[in-house]
Amino acid sequence: MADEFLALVRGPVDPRCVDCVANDAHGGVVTFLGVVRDRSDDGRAVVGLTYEAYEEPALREFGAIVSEARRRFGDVRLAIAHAIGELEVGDVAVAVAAAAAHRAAAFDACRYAIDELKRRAPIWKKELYAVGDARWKSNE
Amino acid sequence: MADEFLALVRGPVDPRCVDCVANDAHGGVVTFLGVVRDRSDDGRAVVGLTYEAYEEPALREFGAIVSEARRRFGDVRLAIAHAIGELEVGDVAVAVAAAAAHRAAAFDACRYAIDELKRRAPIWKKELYAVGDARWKSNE
Amino acid sequence: MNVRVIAFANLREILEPSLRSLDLPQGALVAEAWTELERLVPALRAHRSSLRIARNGRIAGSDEPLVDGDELALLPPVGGG
Amino acid sequence: MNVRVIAFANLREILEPSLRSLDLPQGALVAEAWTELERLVPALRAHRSSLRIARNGRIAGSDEPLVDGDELALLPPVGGG
Repeated sequence: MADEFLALVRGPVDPRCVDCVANDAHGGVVTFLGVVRDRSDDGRAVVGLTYEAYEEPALREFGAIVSEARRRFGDVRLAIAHAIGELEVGDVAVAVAAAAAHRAAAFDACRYAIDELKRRAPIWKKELYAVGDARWKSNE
Repeated sequence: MADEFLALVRGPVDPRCVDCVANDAHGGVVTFLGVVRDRSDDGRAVVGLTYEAYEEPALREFGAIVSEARRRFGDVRLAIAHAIGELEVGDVAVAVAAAAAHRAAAFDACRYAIDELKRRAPIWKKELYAVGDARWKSNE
Repeated sequence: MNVRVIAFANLREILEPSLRSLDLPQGALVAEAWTELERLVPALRAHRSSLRIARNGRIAGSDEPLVDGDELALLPPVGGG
Repeated sequence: MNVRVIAFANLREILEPSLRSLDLPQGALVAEAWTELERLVPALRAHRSSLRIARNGRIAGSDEPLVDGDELALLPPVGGG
């Protein structure tokens, strides 16, 4: 299982990079993509995002999340890729894929991974607006 | 919202066909792929699957599932594509994608759609084994 | 009157190729169509408890009346996805 | 002794470009490093309650002792995904 794919990617994430989780024994594959939206949560027009990461600790966090998902949900294969740097609206900022023999474990593991990533991975996001100064936005 | 993609596809499903759900306002995208596995649930070696559908009622069922998902989970865009005919191990048999402004609704809607599809869509699956006669397998 | 009969999966294999349509008295109910089907294809009997019957693409109750040209579909437990 | 200091997001913008490292007495604790940082960059004070401090990439308690060459990282609330 050591061959899961965990990556920080400069620029937009290519969503296919997480497809490697599927194989002949793991037929249920759930993929989450976080795509840069043109609206912020408070409705302001967004023109882009910038991501920053404390790189090594972030990758270590991805690894810890994958191990925890396996302990909780059994035989699941996971891949996580997160963008760093400048992104435009429509770009993929994060891709998480989980594969399992059946869909329940794949859904649970994929959801667990993105929830935990957003809760604790040392990554930060700055929203660039059509009007006004850019602002760092936390997940809290 | 009438432009969701609902399809029965002859032969393997191209997973990209459900990517149409994402747009600039719906940044959380969850995709489920059901890939033909090389093992049946009772461990027998599988070499392929054949799917049959009562086509019009199946498509109508997909539409009903999408409307129900919207009532339950709010502003979600859904796409469903299911294969009919002969499939080999590794082929995509079903693809369901859900997009929403945030990931929770996208996960819930995607999971609801595949669970309901498997519970009630008039589609049937025959497992072809390396050894022995093929067998129809119900989801019950 | 005459109703078309289709079936899926294992039931199709049981029904084929012998039967495509069913002649029934005017105003016959779904239940009566089933009785006739069982008479013509006894192997269907074992599946009665697990199958559903659709009339023109929608699940039909056994007391639903049929009209000429209707399509009856025999649906075994589903297996999609 | 000397410890390197890095910060992220808004804290990086507050810290830059003035400060890259911190001179501290031998055996100084994380808490003392923070007090020194606040003295040098008063604007940091407002963020104390929401930020976390990592030592060599792992979250550190304020009573953790530092050694020469350590890396201290100031981590605001995260915003990944």
